[in-house]
Amino acid sequence: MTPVKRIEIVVPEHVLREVLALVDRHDPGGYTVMRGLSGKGHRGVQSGDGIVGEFSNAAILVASDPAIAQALVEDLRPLLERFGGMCLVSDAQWLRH
Amino acid sequence: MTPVKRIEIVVPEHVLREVLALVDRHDPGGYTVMRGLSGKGHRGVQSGDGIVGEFSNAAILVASDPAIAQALVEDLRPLLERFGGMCLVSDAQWLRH
Amino acid sequence: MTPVKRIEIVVPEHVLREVLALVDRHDPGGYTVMRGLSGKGHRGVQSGDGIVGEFSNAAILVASDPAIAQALVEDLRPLLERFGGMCLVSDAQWLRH
Amino acid sequence: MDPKLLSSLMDPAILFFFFGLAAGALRSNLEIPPAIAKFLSLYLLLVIGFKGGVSMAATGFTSAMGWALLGAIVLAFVIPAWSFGVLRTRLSAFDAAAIAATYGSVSAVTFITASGFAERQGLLVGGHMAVALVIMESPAIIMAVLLANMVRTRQAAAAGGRPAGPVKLGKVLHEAFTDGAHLLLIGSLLVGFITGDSGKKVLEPFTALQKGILAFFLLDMGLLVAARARDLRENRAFLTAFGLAAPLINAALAAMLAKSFGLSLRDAFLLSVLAASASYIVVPAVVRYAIPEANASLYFGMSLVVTFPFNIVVGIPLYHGALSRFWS
Amino acid sequence: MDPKLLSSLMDPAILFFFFGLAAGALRSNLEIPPAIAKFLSLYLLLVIGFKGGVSMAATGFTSAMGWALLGAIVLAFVIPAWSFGVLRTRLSAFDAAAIAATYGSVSAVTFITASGFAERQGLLVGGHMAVALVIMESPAIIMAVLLANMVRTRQAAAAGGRPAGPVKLGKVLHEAFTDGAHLLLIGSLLVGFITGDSGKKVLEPFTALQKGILAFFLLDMGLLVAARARDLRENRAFLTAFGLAAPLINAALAAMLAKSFGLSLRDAFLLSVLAASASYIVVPAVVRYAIPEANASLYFGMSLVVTFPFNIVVGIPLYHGALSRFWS
Amino acid sequence: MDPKLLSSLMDPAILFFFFGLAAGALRSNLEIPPAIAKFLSLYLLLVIGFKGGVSMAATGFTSAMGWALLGAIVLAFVIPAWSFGVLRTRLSAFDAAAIAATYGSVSAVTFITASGFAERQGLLVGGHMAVALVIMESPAIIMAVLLANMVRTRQAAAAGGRPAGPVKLGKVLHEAFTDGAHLLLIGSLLVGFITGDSGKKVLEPFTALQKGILAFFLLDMGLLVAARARDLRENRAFLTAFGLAAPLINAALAAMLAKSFGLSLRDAFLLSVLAASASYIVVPAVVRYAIPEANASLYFGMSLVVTFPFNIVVGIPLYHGALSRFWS
Ligand SMILES: Nc1ncnc2c1ncn2[C@@H]1O[C@H](COP(=O)(O)O)[C@@H](O)[C@H]1O
Ligand SMILES: Nc1ncnc2c1ncn2[C@@H]1O[C@H](COP(=O)(O)O)[C@@H](O)[C@H]1O
Ligand SMILES: Nc1ncnc2c1ncn2[C@@H]1O[C@H](COP(=O)(O)O)[C@@H](O)[C@H]1O
Ligand code: NA
Ligand code: NA
Ligand code: NA
Repeated sequence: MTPVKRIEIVVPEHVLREVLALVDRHDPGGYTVMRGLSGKGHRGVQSGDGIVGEFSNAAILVASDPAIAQALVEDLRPLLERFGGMCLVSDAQWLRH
Repeated sequence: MTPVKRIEIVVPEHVLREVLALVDRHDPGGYTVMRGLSGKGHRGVQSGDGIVGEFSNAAILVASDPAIAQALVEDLRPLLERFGGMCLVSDAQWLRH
Repeated sequence: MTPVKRIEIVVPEHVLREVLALVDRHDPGGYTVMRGLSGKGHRGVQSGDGIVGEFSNAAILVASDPAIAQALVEDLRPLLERFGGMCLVSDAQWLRH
Repeated sequence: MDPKLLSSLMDPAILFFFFGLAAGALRSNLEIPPAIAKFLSLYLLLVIGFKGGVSMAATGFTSAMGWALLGAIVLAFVIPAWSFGVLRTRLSAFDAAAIAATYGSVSAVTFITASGFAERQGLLVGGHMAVALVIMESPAIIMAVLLANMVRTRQAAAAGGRPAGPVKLGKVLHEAFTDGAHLLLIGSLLVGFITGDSGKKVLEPFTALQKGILAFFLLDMGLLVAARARDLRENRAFLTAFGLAAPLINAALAAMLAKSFGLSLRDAFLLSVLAASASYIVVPAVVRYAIPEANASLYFGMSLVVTFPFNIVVGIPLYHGALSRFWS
Repeated sequence: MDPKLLSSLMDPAILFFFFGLAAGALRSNLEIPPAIAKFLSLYLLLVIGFKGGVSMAATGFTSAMGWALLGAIVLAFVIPAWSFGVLRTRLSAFDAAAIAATYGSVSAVTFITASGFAERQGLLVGGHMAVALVIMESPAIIMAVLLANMVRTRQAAAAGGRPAGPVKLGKVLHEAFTDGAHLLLIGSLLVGFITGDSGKKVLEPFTALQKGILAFFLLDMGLLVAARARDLRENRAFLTAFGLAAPLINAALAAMLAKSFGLSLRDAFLLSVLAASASYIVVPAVVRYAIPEANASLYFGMSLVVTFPFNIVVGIPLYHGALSRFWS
Repeated sequence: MDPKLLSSLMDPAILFFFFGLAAGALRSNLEIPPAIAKFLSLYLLLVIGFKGGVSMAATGFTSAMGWALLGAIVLAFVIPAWSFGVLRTRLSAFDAAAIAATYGSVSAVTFITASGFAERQGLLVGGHMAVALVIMESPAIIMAVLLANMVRTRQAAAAGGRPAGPVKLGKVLHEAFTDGAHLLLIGSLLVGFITGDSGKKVLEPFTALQKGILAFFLLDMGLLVAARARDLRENRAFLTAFGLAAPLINAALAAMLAKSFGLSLRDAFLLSVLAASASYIVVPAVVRYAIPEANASLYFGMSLVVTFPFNIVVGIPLYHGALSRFWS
């Protein structure tokens, strides 16, 4: 078991493509994406029921080396500031690498 | 990065409205919801395949101030006792506030 | 609040049945499943858009006693090696038991 | 084999139900996405309500209808009452109340299947039977919740404390009447009634899909029944016996009532099917909330795994055959 | 009641919209799964585009069409311009730009509903109006983004810094033109145009579902409107006034233009409906990305909660009634 | 341009496929929700199986059919065998086995498209060709898994250890035969066969949607092909060459067999299309489980990105044109 950082990002679904491109640039080894989420934050309610999915969120889970995590998260900040969303970082153990 | 509590609640989907109302009352700043989950617990299997969604779960993720987390979680207990579900609390870092 | 291990498994959706059978054998008290996820890892992109769901992932969340977690995770390793996927373990507090 | 039963089994929708059962039993990975299953069920509710409304508009309200609806109301109270009495002997009060609600209420898909069967037998289904369907959906739920609240208060009194938050009746009534499936049926009935024949023509190509959608839906039901059959474990013999006897008894009750009220064969037949059917959509949706103490795999399972297939495959032709004798 | 309004209200699709509103207001758990709602909306876009293309192929291009399309282009620039001016007096520049884009663009479902209404009034809808629908979708978006960028630069200059990353116009044009809903409309128009009558026959049973699908979709719209009505809080009076006045003003503008361009009644009617309608699919999809500073509950909410129902229920028969006087 | 090719390209479904390709290439956010895509594909499988069963019931079993099915069986073994031999020269044994399975098996959507084309050319498609479709689905999978197990054992022996858990054949056979898509095809065939003409009438309005649903589905396929085209990187020239040559070779093999077995033009045509087509649903669904060592972007990608579009656009009219010469 290797110690890793567990990064959990929630953003409006329409910026998902952009966030994944950013994540990819840091090459953390992988990511997992959940779409069609609803939620509430500073920008109000995202009901997840938009007719063409306008107002839903997506969550991106990234397990990565702490050093990479640090850089990735710093890089993410402007996107979150512009489009909203949140990012949590915590510690975890990775089963195989 | 600010330290926060990461609260993860899993409940039968039909009590989601009630749980979100409860969460809202504590005003933790936001929440994220995943619907259509399946699972297993003390009340047996929730297959997520109900014809009108009868037996699926929803997960609610809340990142909040530790003090708020404490109160929220205590308040949640009776709902979990009545309708089933679970609640996990852990530590995390929040990227911007 | 009881300390537990929070196990988070991501695997190709078509091995979900097998993984749940394995989890069940260790009897951790329950699990929660999210389906239809996309992701990227050593085996490339899982786009989640397969015509019959060929290439999507599923995530399984298990909160369990640390001892059980240890055994469960060891048992899981061969499945992950054969079919790909990842497994994260972290600490959490369980609201009621 | 009885030709009526055979003709019923030769229906594509019924065969797709068997196919779904088989695929589920073989543990195939065949699966209808949940969003689709919900859509198919919303479609069926919309169409059954709409068609019922249209044909109500065409015929207006007659006294024969009044008798049929009165029969429906009587059954909606009698069935949960006797069921609770019987079930209470072996199960907890909460489980007994929940199951009684299930059997006291009705299954829209069983009703649709029976309507199709009736049409193939040359019986035109009157729109008021869709009204009967709506009427029979909720009384049993209300009764069950009242029973459960009573039990809760008594248990709390016995334990010397105050009841652990009895479910508020207002809240439950709200859940029962605004449940999506129930409301959609009522709404579509109204739309059909208001727009009548002109509305019917407008939606014709859409409503004509009903048989195909039903076939698809029953395929999914077959898969579901096979999957749930594995969950029904405790009290198996008793529950299976109840799940098979209740439809027969309730159909017989309905037939007797129908005879004494002077209903036509087709109304008597559909009333019997409604009485015999058990709810697996509306009731579980409300009861899981209103009686969370009850075990869902029991009330949902019996209704879905035992009674639904029995009615679809054996019950419908059987009730029709039996009634035909008494009505000719 | 006005017989035209009444006939409009008697349409099953409109009645299902009311039913959705009612179910939403009652806080029913009735819900169309999001995947289904998207599918229904894709279906409607595909069919409206396809039918438009087919009828374009049948008639070819005439000078009357040219005038109608010219009218569409003019309106697509005039409407966002005056709207921005008015909105700016009360709202932030970003909100004003976003709402102006919404009203400058169009609603495909309003268009479909109006086409159905026109047909019931004996007016055959020409395929070129589907082209007008496409044409009117994007200019307002582009204008709004240019405005927003201007504001950003000015704000940055005022703050003495460099603009906080103005949204690149190229990127926004890409988003606007490749937005799924917009592209599907264009693509289906082309397919319809290319395959013409033979394609029409091939897809007939599929496109015939349009009215039923529309009814289902409007049911969902009703639920959505009811849910969103709760979010519209700030500036309520002003925004509601704008959301009701704008369609009237824009329809009048369109009618005057149509008269002076010598358009036929049916073209004038549909042009007015397009002008009066506000976008709640394409524009929000682009603006949320291009003007993230704007409050989505305002631009999406006004268009969906105020203007859409107004047009569907009152506007369509009203515009038709008014125009009929001037065109006869 | 060849008029046959042109007529094929003028089909709305094919044009929607091109449109999907274009939208995908433009990186539009157009997207069919996965649940809908699955539903459309289930619908198509159900209808193709059902129609095949109905027409089998109408004609009964003839010796001509026997020859066509024999041809299908022979091809189902010959194609994966030669393919594996060729692919092994450049790829790992696991990849070669997986791709061989893909090309040895068949694509139901290609079959449906070809049936539509045949009908437009005045050739009625016999129901037994749907049986051929079913027959050709699995043998290649079984062969591939046996090959992969052989390789695993040999590798383990070479490494001096015991094989790292060879996949159990029984488990794989179960996966292959109970795969949802495969089973649905078989089940629908049976339902069609049992209910025959009466069943056909009942489901008519539903099955009539086939062309429209196919158009929608091909739109999604276009989007998918465009998205996946980006993933195919390694060995590009070789794989593309194989993906284009294999259908031509397999169609020619099928034609020769068909000629020597004395099949009719329409059976020969459809047998060629089946041989030329490669699986991207059933085979990947089983192989990802049975040969996890193989690279899915190769076997899925080639079949979807190269061979599927080739057959749909060029292959079908080409095979028909060529065969027509030899059969007249
Ligand atoms: N405190 C929070 N806890 C959990 N999720 C949050 C929180 N704040 C924001 N989110 C998620 O992030 C999305 C965008 O947040 P915002 O930009 O603040 O509106 C919300 O719709 C939620 O899904
Ligand atoms: N130990 C656990 N780990 C993860 N999820 C759980 C666990 N226990 C319960 N759950 C989730 O909570 C739901 C309700 O639990 P219960 O009320 O215990 O049946 C289950 O269906 C699971 O989705
Ligand atoms: N570092 C990572 N962080 C998050 N998810 C991952 C990571 N690596 C792999 N995954 C998930 O596990 C799936 C299978 O991984 P792999 O077998 O490495 O291709 C991927 O499609 C992702 O969903
Ligand atoms: Na009943
Ligand atoms: Na407008
Ligand atoms: Na083949």
